[in-house]
Amino acid sequence: MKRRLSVALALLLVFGLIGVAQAQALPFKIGLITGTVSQGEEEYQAALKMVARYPGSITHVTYPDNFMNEQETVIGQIVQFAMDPEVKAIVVCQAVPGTTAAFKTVRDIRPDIVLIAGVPHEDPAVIGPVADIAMETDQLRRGPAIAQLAAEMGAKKILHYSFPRHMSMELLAVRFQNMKEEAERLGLEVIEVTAPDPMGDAGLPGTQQFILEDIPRQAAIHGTDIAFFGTNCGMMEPAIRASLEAGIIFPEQCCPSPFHGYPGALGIEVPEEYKGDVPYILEQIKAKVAEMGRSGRMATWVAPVNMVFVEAGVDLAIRHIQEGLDFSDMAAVEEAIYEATGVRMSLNRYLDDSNFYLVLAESIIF
Amino acid sequence: MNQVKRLVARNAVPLLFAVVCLLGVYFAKMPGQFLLMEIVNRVARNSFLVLSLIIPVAAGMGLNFGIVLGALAGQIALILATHWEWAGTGGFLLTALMATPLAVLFGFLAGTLLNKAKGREMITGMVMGFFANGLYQFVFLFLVGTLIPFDNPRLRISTGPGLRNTIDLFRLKGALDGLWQIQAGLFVRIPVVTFLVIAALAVAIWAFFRTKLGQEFRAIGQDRHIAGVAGINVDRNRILAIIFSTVLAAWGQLIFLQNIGTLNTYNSHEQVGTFAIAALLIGGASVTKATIAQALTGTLLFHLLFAVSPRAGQTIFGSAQVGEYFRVFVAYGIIAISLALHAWQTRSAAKARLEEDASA
Amino acid sequence: MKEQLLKIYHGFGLPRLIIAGFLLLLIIIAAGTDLSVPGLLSDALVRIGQNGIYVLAMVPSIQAGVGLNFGLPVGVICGIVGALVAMEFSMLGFGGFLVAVLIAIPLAVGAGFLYALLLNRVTGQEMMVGTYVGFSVVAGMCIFWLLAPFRNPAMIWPVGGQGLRTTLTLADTFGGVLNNFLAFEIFGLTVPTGLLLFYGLMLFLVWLFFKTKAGVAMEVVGRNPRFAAASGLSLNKYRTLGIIMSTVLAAIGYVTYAQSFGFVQLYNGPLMTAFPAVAGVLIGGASTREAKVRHAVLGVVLFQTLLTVAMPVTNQLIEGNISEIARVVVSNGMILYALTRATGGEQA
Amino acid sequence: MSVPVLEMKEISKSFYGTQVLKNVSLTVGKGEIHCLVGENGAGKSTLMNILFGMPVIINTGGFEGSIFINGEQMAFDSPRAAIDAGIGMVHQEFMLLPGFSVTENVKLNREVTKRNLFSAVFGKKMETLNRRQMAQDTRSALDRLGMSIDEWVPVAGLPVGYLQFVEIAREIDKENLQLLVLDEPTAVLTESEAEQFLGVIQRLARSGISILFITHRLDEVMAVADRITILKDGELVSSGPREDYTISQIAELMVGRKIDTQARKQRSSSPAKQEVVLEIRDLRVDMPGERLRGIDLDVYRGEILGIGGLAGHGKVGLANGIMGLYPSQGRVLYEGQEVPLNDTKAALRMGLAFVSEDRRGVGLVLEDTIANNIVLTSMQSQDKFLKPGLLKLKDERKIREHALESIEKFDIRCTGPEQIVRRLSGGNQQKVCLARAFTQEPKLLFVSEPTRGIDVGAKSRVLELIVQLNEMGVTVVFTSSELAELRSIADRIAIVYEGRLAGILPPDAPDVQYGLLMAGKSLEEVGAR
Repeated sequence: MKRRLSVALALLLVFGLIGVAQAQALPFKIGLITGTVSQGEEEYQAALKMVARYPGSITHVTYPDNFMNEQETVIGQIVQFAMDPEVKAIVVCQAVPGTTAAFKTVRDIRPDIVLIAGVPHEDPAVIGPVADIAMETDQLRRGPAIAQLAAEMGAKKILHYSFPRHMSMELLAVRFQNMKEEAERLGLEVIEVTAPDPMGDAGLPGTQQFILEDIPRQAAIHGTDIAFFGTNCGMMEPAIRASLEAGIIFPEQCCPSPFHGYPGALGIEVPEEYKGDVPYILEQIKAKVAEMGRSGRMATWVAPVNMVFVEAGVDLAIRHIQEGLDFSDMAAVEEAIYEATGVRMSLNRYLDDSNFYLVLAESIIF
Repeated sequence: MNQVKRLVARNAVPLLFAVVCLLGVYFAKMPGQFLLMEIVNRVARNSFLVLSLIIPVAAGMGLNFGIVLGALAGQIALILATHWEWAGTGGFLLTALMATPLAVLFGFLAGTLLNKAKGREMITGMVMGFFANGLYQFVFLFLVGTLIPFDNPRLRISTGPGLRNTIDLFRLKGALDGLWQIQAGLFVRIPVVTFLVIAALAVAIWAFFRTKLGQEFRAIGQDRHIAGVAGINVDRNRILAIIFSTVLAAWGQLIFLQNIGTLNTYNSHEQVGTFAIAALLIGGASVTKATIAQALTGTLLFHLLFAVSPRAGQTIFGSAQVGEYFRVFVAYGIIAISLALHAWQTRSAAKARLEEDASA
Repeated sequence: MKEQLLKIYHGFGLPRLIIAGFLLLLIIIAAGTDLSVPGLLSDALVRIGQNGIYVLAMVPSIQAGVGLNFGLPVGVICGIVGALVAMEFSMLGFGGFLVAVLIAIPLAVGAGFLYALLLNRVTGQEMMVGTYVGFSVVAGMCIFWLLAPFRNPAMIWPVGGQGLRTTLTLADTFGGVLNNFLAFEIFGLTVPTGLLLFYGLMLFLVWLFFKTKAGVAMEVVGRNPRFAAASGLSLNKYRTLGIIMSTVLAAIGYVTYAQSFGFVQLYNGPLMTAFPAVAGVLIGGASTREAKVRHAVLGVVLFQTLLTVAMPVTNQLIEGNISEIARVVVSNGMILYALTRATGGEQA
Repeated sequence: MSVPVLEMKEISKSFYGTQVLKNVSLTVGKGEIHCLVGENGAGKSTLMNILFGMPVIINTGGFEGSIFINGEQMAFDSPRAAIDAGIGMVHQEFMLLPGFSVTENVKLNREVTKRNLFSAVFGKKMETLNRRQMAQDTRSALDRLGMSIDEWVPVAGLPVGYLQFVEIAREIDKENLQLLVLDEPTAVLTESEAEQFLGVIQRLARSGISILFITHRLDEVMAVADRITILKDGELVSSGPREDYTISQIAELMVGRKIDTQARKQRSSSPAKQEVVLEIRDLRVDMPGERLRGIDLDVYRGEILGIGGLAGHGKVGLANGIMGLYPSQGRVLYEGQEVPLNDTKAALRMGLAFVSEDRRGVGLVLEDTIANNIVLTSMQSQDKFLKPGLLKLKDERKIREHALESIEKFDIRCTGPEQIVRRLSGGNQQKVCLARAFTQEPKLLFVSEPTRGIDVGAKSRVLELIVQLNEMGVTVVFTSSELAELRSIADRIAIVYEGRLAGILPPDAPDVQYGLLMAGKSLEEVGAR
């Protein structure tokens, strides 16, 4: 475990260094669309970083917070990039519903534009063929990986929190399936818990309140050697808080990152000089977890994966255009991601012949 | 001069909106081609849905939150159409045909329910939406693949029962739009047939209100009790109004989705109600009065604002997300102010009429 | 005896009896599973105290004739600002809670006054306008959260170093101060005494208000504006007062909610606050024209208990994901059934 | 005699165990004007609802007895069925859609249509309206009534009197109309309108349409009825040709005690003639439809001053203006002190009180209890019924006591002070209004149209109450459309014509003088003192 942490920290130093790489202009433009900070700070800040790194060459816009209901605005925002003849690539992270439709339209009017999707919400079989390259955390391997990590951290049972709308997502459903199989092999019991859908009648507060109430309830029934895993971003802060308080195990978030949920749930203080400093954040989380006497019970990935997708997405596009990087060459893409972000991600294809890549990174246990 | 003034006063809401839109167009500095393309697309997609709201408003049932049910009917038909691999315009028409009896059934159920909750239609409509959504999920997440034999790997989740969350409608994409398109400039393609269909609906609604049944709807809309005393079957007509609206919404959703080309199995219907209603209100309609012209202007203005506001916000503030928040702030703020203006204007019109009476 | 029962029945209303019966059934089922019934009820008590003041905020606006206050987020945002100020200066425990409330109240009075200026111009369309004002204000405040001059490093974004985070924990400041105050356990049931007392205090204040001259005047304005005018009452004055009260209650309600929930949520957090409050008061038997304190209490108890109990019980009963669907279908079906039986409380 | 158009036999009906009609039978012959009279609550409306197949009857378990139309037994299960059988009804509350034009209202649900492509497939309901034919039919119906209004004008802006005629036009436009039911049609009409109206129904009767006429105005009954049926407490008291009755007999049969509405009420004291308590100078009130265009008037201490005049000439505007309910200008002095205009609160504080002509709209909070209605105004404007202390809590005990006292004093028939006012009859509602004004302990009371739409018994009682109040030292300004009523209790009667004072007459002045004043002649022309 110790070894793992030090490797991770070493990696992150590199990550931090590359983060301040020198600014340079490009001979073409890239359209970049992310959510606002209220959807997730990581993508937005990563995008700002890209804008600073390639001044004047990145057109950054955001999709609406209410993207589910304003799909037409999502489509409009993406398609508008194609109106600028200088734009040669479009990077979407997260690829919320509407991306496929937008990509199809762009293909129609500007076949020369490179289309890159990070974290697609739509079915991989639908968006996969439309995008030049798509990236997502490796849901297929994460299933077993989470089960293994949970076992390693001492869990006897895994609680899987989700709701029907999420379980209709192919990748999430398969991830759960794989998790169950691996857990069975390891002798762990998987308990499927259904939470209220945050898009439903109770709203996000209803879901969060349920998590806050249900974790102590489950701990009372099953004891504290149980691991929490939830599929919805909104669950993370209450889940981290409640897991810490109840003393149960928390192997990783839905979108693994030190920035996801931890700072908010723990009230991590980030002074001006440490902003965006991953090692500092990791240290602070570790200290806070230790302070609560829960060392070894909480974990996440060493790198903020959604930030990686944004930065890698932009760099992959540049390399493809300037150096003719072949998106279907998995090894080359893996290397390119490493060079762009300093994070070693292990890649996998979703289907044998597709450019739909699934990535996995190291975990860090606090 | 006076007439101009009155015309302005009567259309204050759309006019205010138009002014804001023009400012937006100025700040957004969008390529004209793109703007035109967005507007053509959005108006073609949405007009039919917005028009489907008019009949229940005239029948005094307010804004029909139940058009979500119509959208569901359309989607169910689309799912089946995709499964059976119907394609092209013929497939589209067949899909519309299949959606109709479903929408009639849903509309009948919704109308019956709303008749039992007179005066509480709004909250009942909302809860009804949640309820219907639950049933829809039940059918397509659990029954499909278990009780309902269904084995299509493109549509089903690989690990168990239930449909995938995105369905590619490539066989039906553009089934209506693509029939006859006029190329205007580099990117803009005007889907003539879609606009003809919308125009036909507008004419049909106009003609409908000149029929016996249309007159009955209008009478009920003014006063249920009086209409009932005149021998009009209020409850039956209210159900009919909802059925009409539901069927139109089902077709409207089909037109919308054949343009978009992908179906979000569990979400596409949710966006239907709110935006159609907002568009209608912006056109100058109220809960008790809505015309075809208002529906069409409203659709145009609403979508113009939503098309230009993201970039306009960004240009003004220089930050993507501040721009985005500002956009939402302005868009909804304008809707609120428009409604306020509308209410204020109805009041002052009433006052002006009284004054005329008094001085006459 | 029989007549008295009948009277209680009419006061309570059939819809509420149906929902209460359904709840009872759920609790009986829960007793047969691994779930701890007292535990469930404890959670329900917390939720009732947590949401009660929101639902109560509907009463003055309805009674003043403005209808359901869909502009609840206006008040909620004032509550958030109050909580943020207390957090910025790291004020702990009761002090923090009080400071948050004391800052929120004057803000809510101001915001409520402005909101009333708008609503008084749109008599008859208040609910529709309120909804959109809520949307708009929430978006406008998002800009404020991004640019607000808060400097506490526990509150600002960890990466960008500027602007407030979406979720802020109250664990280190005043989270749970009311819930834990004098809390005790009886037969496994944890009673959040402080929270319930505070909620009770708010109920009492509102109830008391409607016994005063001003309260009576507000009711008259709501019930018959023309009569009120003929009795020399200023309509706009009492409508404004009703809206301000509703906004202030929403602000206090938010601080109470946040200390119990343990987090402050910014950005789109306040957006959906109105729906559960509206559903609560309507389920309690109020209409858009008349709402009593008892409707608010009954509504929040039934609605929140249903939300609390239904999910875990169905989770126990049914394997897998179908439980959420079962819950949605059954509990919304119940509410729908209740709404279509217009007897009892709805009349008169 | 031929087969009667309508025969209702032994009709009984109860609502939730309360019997409201007992074995009532009624026969209406062809071309006959049949007057149905009775106090409020006597069962007239229920009887008509049964005849008209209203849902309220069907939903509460139907009724007993049988109905024959032209000798044929009928069972009406909906208004539609009644309409098809040739029955038309003009309701007390107007059944007109304000947003529709006159033609659309007249032709409501009987539109003339023509076939089109869709109607061939989807049936008759989809046929297009034949607007030209509809307008023609309406025109001829309006012409039969002597109405000149445009057939496409929207109903919303029309004066009340016209609405009544539009209703009748709608009924006579029905080709198969045999029986027209009129439910208190004259209650809202001015005297001249009512006169015109009576003329019209007589004309209709001569053309062969039978008329069933419900009214409170007994002089109208005597003027037009062929036969009279009197109901009391759900039972038939008497029925026969008009010649068999006198007004006082009918009234006696209705209320079961002898009253004389025309006789002057006994007054124990006479007012001090010369002391002016209220001085009105050049008062202009902008009340829509009842504008005052500058009036000068003095009110003497302790008198009952009647204000009369035709509808629309501004008599109602006087009280509304002084009490600040409508924008007004001019000068009003009360006991030498200026009454601030457009300030209701100030007027109330000075000791003025007002019983509005719009009982249900302005006079009462219908959804509130009797007790609250009685005390609300005093509580708000005079801080009465409040407990001492900063909070100004209302004093429930005092309120209840006072309400009980008022209920007894004003003879309000109710189940108790907690009863909701909406459930009271019109007369009792009016008594609540008076009780409220009385609670304010006013020195000067404006009463407008207190007897409109209430039954004879209650009417007389209300007038008595006003006299009683006056005798306790309250100066009363009493506005009414019914001259007889004014003459029965007022000391002087001021007639308003076109927003100005036409003249003041004593109550015993000859009818002809009143008639001339109301028609715009001056006092000199009238030849009065």
